[in-house]
Amino acid sequence: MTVESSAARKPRRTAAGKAGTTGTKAGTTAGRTGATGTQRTTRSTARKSTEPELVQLLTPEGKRVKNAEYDAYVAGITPEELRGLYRDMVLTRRFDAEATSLQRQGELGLWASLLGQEAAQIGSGRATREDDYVFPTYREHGVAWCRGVDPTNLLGMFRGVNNGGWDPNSNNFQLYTIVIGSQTLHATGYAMGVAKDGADSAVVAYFGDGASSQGDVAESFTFAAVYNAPVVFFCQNNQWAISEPTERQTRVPLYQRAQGYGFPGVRVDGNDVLACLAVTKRALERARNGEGPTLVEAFTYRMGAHTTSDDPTRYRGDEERLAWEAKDPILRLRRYLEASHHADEGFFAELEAESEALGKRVREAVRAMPDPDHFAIFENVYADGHALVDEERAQFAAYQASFADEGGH
Amino acid sequence: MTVESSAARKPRRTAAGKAGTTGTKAGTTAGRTGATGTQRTTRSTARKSTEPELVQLLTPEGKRVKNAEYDAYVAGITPEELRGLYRDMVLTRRFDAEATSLQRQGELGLWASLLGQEAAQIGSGRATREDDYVFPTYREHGVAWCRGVDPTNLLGMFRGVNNGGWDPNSNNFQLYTIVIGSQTLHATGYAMGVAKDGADSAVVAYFGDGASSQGDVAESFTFAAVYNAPVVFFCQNNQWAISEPTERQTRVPLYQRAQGYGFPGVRVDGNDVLACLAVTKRALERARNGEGPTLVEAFTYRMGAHTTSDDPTRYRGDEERLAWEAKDPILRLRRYLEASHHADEGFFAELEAESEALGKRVREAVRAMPDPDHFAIFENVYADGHALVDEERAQFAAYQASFADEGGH
Amino acid sequence: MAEKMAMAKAINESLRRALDSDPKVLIMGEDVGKLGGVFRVTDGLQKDFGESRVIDTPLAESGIVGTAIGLALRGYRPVVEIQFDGFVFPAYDQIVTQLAKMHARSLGKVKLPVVVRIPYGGGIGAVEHHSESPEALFAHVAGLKIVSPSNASDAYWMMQQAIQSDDPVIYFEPKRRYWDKAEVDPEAIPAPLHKARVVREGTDLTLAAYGPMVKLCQEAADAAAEEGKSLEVLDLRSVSPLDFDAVQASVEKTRRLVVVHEAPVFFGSGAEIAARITERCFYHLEAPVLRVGGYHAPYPPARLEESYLPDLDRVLDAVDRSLAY
Amino acid sequence: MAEKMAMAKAINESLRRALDSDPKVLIMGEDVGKLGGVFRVTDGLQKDFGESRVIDTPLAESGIVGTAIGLALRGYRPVVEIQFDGFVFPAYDQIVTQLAKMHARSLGKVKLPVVVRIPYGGGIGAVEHHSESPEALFAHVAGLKIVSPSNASDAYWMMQQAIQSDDPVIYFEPKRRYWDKAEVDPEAIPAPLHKARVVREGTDLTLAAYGPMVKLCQEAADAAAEEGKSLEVLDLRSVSPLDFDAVQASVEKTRRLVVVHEAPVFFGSGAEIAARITERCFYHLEAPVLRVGGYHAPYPPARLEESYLPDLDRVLDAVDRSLAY
Ligand SMILES: Cc1ncc(C[n+]2csc(CCOP(=O)(O)OP(=O)(O)O)c2C)c(N)n1
Ligand SMILES: Cc1ncc(C[n+]2csc(CCOP(=O)(O)OP(=O)(O)O)c2C)c(N)n1
Ligand SMILES: [Mg+2]
Ligand SMILES: [Mg+2]
Repeated sequence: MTVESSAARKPRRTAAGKAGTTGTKAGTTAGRTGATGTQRTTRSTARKSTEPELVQLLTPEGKRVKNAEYDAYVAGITPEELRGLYRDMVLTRRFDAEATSLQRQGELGLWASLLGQEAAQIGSGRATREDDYVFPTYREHGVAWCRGVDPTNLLGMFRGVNNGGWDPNSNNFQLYTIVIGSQTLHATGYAMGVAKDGADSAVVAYFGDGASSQGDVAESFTFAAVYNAPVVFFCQNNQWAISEPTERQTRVPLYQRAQGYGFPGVRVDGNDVLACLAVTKRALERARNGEGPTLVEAFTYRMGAHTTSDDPTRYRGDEERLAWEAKDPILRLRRYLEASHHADEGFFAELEAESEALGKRVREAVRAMPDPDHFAIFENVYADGHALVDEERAQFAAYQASFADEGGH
Repeated sequence: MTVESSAARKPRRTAAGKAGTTGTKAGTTAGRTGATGTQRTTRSTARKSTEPELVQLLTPEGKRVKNAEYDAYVAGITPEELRGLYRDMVLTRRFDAEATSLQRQGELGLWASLLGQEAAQIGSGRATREDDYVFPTYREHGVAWCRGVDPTNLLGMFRGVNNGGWDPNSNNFQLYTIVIGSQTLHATGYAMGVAKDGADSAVVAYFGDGASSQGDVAESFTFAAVYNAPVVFFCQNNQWAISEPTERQTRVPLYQRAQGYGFPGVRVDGNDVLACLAVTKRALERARNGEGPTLVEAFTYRMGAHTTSDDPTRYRGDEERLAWEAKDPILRLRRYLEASHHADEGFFAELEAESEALGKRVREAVRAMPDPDHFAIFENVYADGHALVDEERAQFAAYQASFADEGGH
Repeated sequence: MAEKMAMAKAINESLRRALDSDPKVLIMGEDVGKLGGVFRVTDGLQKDFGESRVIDTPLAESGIVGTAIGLALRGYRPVVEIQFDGFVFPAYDQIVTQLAKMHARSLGKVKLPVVVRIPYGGGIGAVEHHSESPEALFAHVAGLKIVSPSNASDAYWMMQQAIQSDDPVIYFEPKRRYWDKAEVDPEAIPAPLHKARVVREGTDLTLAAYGPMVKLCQEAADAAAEEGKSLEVLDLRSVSPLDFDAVQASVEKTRRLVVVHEAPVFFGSGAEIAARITERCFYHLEAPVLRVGGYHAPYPPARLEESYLPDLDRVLDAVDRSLAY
Repeated sequence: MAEKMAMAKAINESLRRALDSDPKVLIMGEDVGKLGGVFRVTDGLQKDFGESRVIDTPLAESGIVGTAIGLALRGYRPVVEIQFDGFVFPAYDQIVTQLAKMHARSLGKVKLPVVVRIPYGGGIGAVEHHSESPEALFAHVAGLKIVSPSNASDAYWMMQQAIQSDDPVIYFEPKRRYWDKAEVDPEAIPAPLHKARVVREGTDLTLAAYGPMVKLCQEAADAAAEEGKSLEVLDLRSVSPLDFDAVQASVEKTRRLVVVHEAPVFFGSGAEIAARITERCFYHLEAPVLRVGGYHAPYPPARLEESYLPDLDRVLDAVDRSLAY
């Protein structure tokens, strides 16, 4: 049985406080091996019995459920803020869909869709403060949105006009990082710097379930723990690393990884924006209070292909997706908003119009995106210059000029 | 308070079965974070309350204590076998001392002493079966001894005549590996192969407390867990990585690292040869039974310098060493042997003579070790040859010959 | 017998043959199983040989190469895939300090017949880290053999030979040529793995290349022929060892050499070839060995790669410059 | 003002000055704190600047460089120590894909003033992985600057400049010269970081080297002088960028060039220098550029290193061969 199918079976939490959370106290880890090997559970049965429950505040049906530990973190949330979260998710999904279709139209070379992960990204992204710093992978379009990065900036690298099209320091949102796991160390180092500065900012490092296997991620856990760095490791377990299910990366739930490094791990329903908000806020609060790192595993689902180059029909069936569609992050908040009368038809209609406008703006911006000047190859290789780059730039210029002279070769 | 000083305070286990052992069942990890950050224990108090106890069968005073979980693994041990373990430790220490003094005499370029770690190495080494395979670091002289590697072979690389002087397949004892952590992946791959072959052999990967921070070690945990490989990760936590105490590598006991990867971890008194034997046997049994990896943390102490190049007075005091000397692995077994009348004066006297003979043999062997032929540089770079190596060898030969011709340059 | 097939398919067939004929051969990597790899090079292999022979690994390149070393120690012959050139670096330590050196370290007792497959090079309009040519970073390291086929037939046979080799082989697959077709005859007698091949004879100048640039050099030779220049084109096939004898023989005839590769020129293969051939052919060369390759800059975004990569004009420009001496 | 001191001490003094004058400067690495590093290069710094400025790290090189990048993003200027040359490879991915490329990736928005100190080279009778010269593996990568001082004064000043540089600098310390003394004047006006220096003028042949081999070349020039040969010795000081103008100027005068480094010749620095200088000085060279360096083999055990490393005889042999053309 796979992690995701089992989770699909029981989407609701029962005992609020302790579900899916591990602490750092060794004294309380009573799990132990029996005296003889044969007593031990086999892998698959262990799997079944260890399936953890999720921190959840909103059921897939949009019902608000109580949680003793986390309610406090969303207690003061206003209807307007709830509508804001909904708007964030809808616009992010719209933006994402537009990018996917722009790829199909040949305007982008590639797109990595976040479809299905809106709640994990908006919930965590909205939990951050302006002075916090975020280290994304290549799929955090929703977090970028929360950080105020203009979404059209995200498209440059997918169109192939740059390798990262924004100033990370404008919004404290680092460039997308493609080499899996690398950014978790940057985040940890940055957080070490925050602590050195005596600031009470915090850092969020995003990574995927696949990334959890990279040595760099493990090393970032070690550094963060040893230096007690104010960093939240936010793992979106979307069940897949391209074609590999999470069980190719771990045989126990990922949030438990943290415990072995001496900091808490928690699994949250990644399709529940409220729960993601609350859990991330709590983790950030710990960081700010000097209590060190937390690992958050947002249990969610990559509804689309890995990227537009991927063909998921080769490795997974439709049933899985259908099961997850029933837990759609946007739908559940809409149900809640409607049931609680926090949003009316006008709101939804207006948002629809705003979505369309965003789509149009993105479309136009992409099409208007100029190809970079060819001399850009030689720019920014070094901050202080480099003789060889200068020489090659000059040769390139002379070479280019030779065509002009000859009127073509 | 440091890990080692706290452990020094309570060398005995109380509740046998569960001490210092973590299982893989998530359901039983009740440790959790409180609802608010301020509730959480601070690092140092967490430290105190989480100090795990060790699996111990022999106290420092040489008293045999019962252990419900592990007694079975040493139940059938005969007095002769006990004397054998003692002999192994004494001879290993003697060999080690000889090597240290050979380094001082300039016969070796360097030596990495195992002083203090004899029990961890002999206990675990003697737990292995002939068909098991061992992947050492650079300090496993005692394990090499158990595997039947002639100790003089270990000296080649420290003398500088080779980079590894034995055939790993003769004794299923891989070459010493200097790059920290690398060998844990080799061990895991080898174990994957054992499983593929359907053999019931097992593999032991040795590494240090410092090594636990390397990404490679974490990746080996992931691979071993995911493929359920028959490998025992044997970490000798000797409290120091050169000048860095273990708290520079982790803020919780190292054996707990395993739990986050989904396999059991256990901390054993690394100065108790019986406990090391039992715990390793149990872990090997699990591996053979298809129950996958185990992490064993042998809590011990590097009594000497990191290597002969190191000066530990720069970073640690004498008190620490004195406290650990009271827990000496050889002394405690001797006390037990004497108290239980398993060994008489004759045995100890004979062993003393054997030790001296070993020292002499090692001394002579090292002094007789010839420098390698200079053409060895070009040997074994490739198994199937390489044109450039051939060319450079020929040039080297011609160059050498030119001196002969000219009678010197 | 011979069949026309794309290079990706030829490698697939070669892997299939190896899996079939030697039970010790394993395929390992990210997404190599059900998906058949992102380029489908391992397509269908897991289905036919099972999960124990064709292994989807955790996402950890050091782990992939490190465990492959362990499997080789156990007697297996792993063929590991690195998904893209830019992702080999997490495995670099295992490759350089372990895979390359264990044979020597063991005084020849241990053999590590591991093949590391790396789809490499640009020209496919990809995002960062998906278009690099890091072969020089491996060639400098003793203990490794480095090859790169330029066509489907070589891809097939060189893979057979790489798997049979008792040395670790880094097998660079020119991804932009994956879909180029050529005749593959599974019953042919292959050329030795580390020998260069003259793919076009000529008298005025030698173009030396490997992998993706061979085709470009052939096109350049065609274009030059129209201008009456006779270029010899050498497919080096192997970067370590490098068949200097073949280059020397050609240069002694043509007296001029241009080396072409995608990798940056600075400290690239062309430097080694230029240095050594200049030493060997000092009195034959009528012009300095010229190099055409990437600039000393990170591989640029897709919309700039045309300017970064060697193309017909840049090769011909170098040819003209050489002939002008 | 000027004081005679060993190179290790000069680097220590330079680090101390940097810590003193810029609160953003940090020292990081394994054992750099209380122990002062295995070579005592950071001796006393933690005592004087505290654990928050001089940081003992976990034993994980990728983590060291990766967190240094993060600290640089936060405005710090980390100087990280890799304990020995052979242990830089676990950090290679972070260096090559992140440290080297982030400035370009961010279109210049992000600067990473990180210095990676690597004690390198052989001649100290050490065990495996403690005597390697991997500079070529970094020089091929755009975005990095590579320097290596040959004497205490340069070591002092080049460290100052490396720390002040807004680019990542790999600072290779020739460990066998750590104990060689020279005058260091902390009030001097230093030469530019990336310019070569003529350390001995000559007319018959140019010897070019950097780091540990400069002293050897000076000795060779002395020996050659006794035989009536006038050798010019160039201390390159920087491997990337490489001061080709200086080499060219020298070669245009002497018409002969021998490059000496400890690293293997194959794909080493000498290849790049030979290729480029041959192109620049084609009509000046009376002999091919010759290279003296390590063989294509793993660095050998200590008792063989004398045969592996360039020595006086091998340099003079190359000089003779060059002059014989
Ligand atoms: C070091 C490295 N290896 C391989 C890849 C190729 N790759 C890109 S995304 C991906 C899967 C990542 O899975 P996960 O971490 O779960 O993130 P997700 O894509 O699901 O968001 C792989 C293997 C890479 N980018 N970097
Ligand atoms: C990758 C790597 N980095 C650094 C070193 C240098 N070094 C050798 S031993 C050592 C400390 C190892 O500590 P630990 O793992 O605890 O083993 P111990 O020496 O205590 O047995 C270090 C840093 C190395 N050998 N490899
Ligand atoms: Mg994923
Ligand atoms: Mg240790």
